[in-house]
Amino acid sequence: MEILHNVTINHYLGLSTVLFALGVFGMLFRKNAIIIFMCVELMLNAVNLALVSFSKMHGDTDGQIFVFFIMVVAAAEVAVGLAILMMLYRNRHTTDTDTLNDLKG
Amino acid sequence: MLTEYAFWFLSFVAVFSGIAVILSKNPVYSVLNLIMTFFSIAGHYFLMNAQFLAAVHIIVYAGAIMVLFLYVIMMLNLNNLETEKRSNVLKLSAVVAAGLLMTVLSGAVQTADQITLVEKTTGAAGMVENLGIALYRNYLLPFELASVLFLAAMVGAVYLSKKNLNETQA
Amino acid sequence: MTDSMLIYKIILCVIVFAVSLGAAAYMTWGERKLAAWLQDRVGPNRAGPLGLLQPIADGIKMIFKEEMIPTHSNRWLFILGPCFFMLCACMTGVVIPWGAGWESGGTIFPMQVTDINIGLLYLLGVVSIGVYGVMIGGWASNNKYSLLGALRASSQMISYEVAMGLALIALVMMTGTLSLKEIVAQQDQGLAFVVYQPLGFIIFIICAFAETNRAPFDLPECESELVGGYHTEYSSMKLGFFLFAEYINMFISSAIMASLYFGGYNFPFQHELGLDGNVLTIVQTAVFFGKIFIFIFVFMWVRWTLPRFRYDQLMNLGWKVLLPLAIANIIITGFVMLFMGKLG
Amino acid sequence: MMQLTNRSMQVAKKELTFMERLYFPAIIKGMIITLSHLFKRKATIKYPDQVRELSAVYRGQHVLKRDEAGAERCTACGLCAVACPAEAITMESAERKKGEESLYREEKYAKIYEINMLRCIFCGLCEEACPKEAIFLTDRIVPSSFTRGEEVFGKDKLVEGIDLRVDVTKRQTQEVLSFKTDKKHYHNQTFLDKKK
Repeated sequence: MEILHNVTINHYLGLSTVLFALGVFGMLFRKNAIIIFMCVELMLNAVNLALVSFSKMHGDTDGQIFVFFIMVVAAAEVAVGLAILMMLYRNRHTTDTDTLNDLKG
Repeated sequence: MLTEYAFWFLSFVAVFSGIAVILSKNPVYSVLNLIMTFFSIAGHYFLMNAQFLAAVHIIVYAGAIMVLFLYVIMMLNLNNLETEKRSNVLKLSAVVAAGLLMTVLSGAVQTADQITLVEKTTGAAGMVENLGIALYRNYLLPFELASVLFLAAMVGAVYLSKKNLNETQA
Repeated sequence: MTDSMLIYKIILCVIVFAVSLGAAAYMTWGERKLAAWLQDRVGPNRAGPLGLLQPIADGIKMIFKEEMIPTHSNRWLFILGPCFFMLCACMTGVVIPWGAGWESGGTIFPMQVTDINIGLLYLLGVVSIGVYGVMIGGWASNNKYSLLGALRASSQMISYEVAMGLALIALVMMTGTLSLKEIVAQQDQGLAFVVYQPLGFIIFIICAFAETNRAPFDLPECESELVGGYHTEYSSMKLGFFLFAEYINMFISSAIMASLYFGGYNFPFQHELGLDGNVLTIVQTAVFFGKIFIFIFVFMWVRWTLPRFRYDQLMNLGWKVLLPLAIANIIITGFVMLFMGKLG
Repeated sequence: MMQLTNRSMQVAKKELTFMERLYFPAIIKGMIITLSHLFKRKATIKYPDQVRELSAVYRGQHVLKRDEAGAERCTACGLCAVACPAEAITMESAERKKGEESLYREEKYAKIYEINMLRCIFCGLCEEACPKEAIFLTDRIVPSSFTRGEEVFGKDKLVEGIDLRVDVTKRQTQEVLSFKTDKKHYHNQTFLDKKK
């Protein structure tokens, strides 16, 4: 496969870094729980991208297997997390994280 | 050369739609932008010859997870809830924090060796057969545990989203 | 890839696109004609002989009808929805092998646009993102009925996709490949896979009905209960796109069923006929289209026979019947393969 | 409750057996039924090309007959209006002037004769009530229209044209026909016969 002649691993790591930082930024910047959730997904994908590029660099499958497991965890997390969000919205009629501070001392 | 252009194009799409996820007022636009990001990441997987992973990525992320997001947003009708009253200080601190993190990470990446991807690859790592062998020989236990995790998540999600638990139990 | 091959692929792409569109257009005619025949009527017979120009008349009507975009709709997404749905419908045709291949000047030109080694997963992926067209369209209309219809349609499509994927897994276990070309080639000698996978085929065809939103799973479009579902607010060619994409989906899923379970372009005793390579390819493609035609007929026949499901029945069938059956099918296939010694 | 027919059935919601819950036998049965209809004769009559044959006594749009010499037969007696169960017929009579003998057969005639086709039930009682053989129902279909007013048919639409006679001979028995054409009877003579 004569692919990616001049693209180095650093390019992918750079992209992964930017996406990860974007995810962190979104988590801090927004207060809608759903958007925050999406930013988590963005961060997970940034990591996935890094793992796949490592896998490509080493020429083995382990990195891609890890991506599978991350996908599994992400899917499970989304299922439960969105169910929690639904319940929250039903009870509080908001998904604003700033107002959900009942447990704060 | 073509693949290089493809890399840069996909990267720009990923980053810009990632920014749009955070900055759009309407959550539905956020979801659609996130889907765009996922598509471009899937494109990257294709470029790296991880075809199976790319397909699974689209099926799982774009086909299932983001649909769930869209469902929740549409069903809860969250479109017009967005009244961001977060103070500018907090917003600024978010920018600073994320910027610092990015600086640190990119600093770490900068110092790494420049390794061209093509050198060490056989190109077959992303093929279904190799992935299957690795998954079912070396990672069988985590695989089975993942299915248990899924089951637990499914039960949990169903239990949580029941409308009124007391009524259904009675 | 040589230049001639590249040009050939582009031409083949255009042909597949045109054939899908043409087939879809004439399926609207066929549907109306067949519906009429099943109800002892005559059907369209005014435009041209036997009403054969009816699709053209319909198309002209669709294009020239007044375009309505609701004031409070989300304009861009409203336009994006049907376009996306149509795009996804057209994207599936590229992995289907329409014939064995041409031999010209020593090179073989395959009758398949691309043979990616994850063909089946590609199909599932495209089908799963097709949901967005429906959801975006329904939501952007800013209409409760559209939204409800869109939620229904998309949850139906997602639910049945699961059972569909599991039904395919049993087939993939048997063939050991995800490439459609190889799956078809394996049926060259011997029996079609429907003989080995009858249960898988039944699950797959039921899921195909549900995925294409055809009766008896056409809840998203029911006029009586939900005022038309996700395309309530659509008019003119945008409505045409939604309806047209359904027919393209039907055509493609018929082609997929024919290739996966009924041997694709292969037919019995094809090598005993003593035909020349290229002639055989033509005959094979014709046979393949014959098989597709039969499946389309079944699609329409079922539509004009069976009543529509209730929504809870639909979900029950998908999750409580088809899903366990598909899993059981996988287990049975696994055991049979184990005892037949097919596993390495 | 008393049963008027013995066709009613007691509805019972039975628990389905396993075979019934599979639905496949029922589905296949239904599919075979629809398939069999594919080969049945089509019930459609392709209307403008192919006209359905009407029975001789089909009751369609009315006609006010003229006699052989072209005079209107109606004498505005009002029996048809009385007989009409739907009260669709109204008329206004007038006296025949001198010199109008070629137009009206009797001394009195209908100046206005209107049938409201929206009310008419095409029962044919007007035809039976008419003593002058003036009104008949024909096999013509009442044309549709866009307004209600157009559906009230006046004499312009009801009276047959002198050159465009409407054939109603099939609606009359042979005896009546021969009785009507027998000129020995005074009432069968037209004004031309009387002039002689």
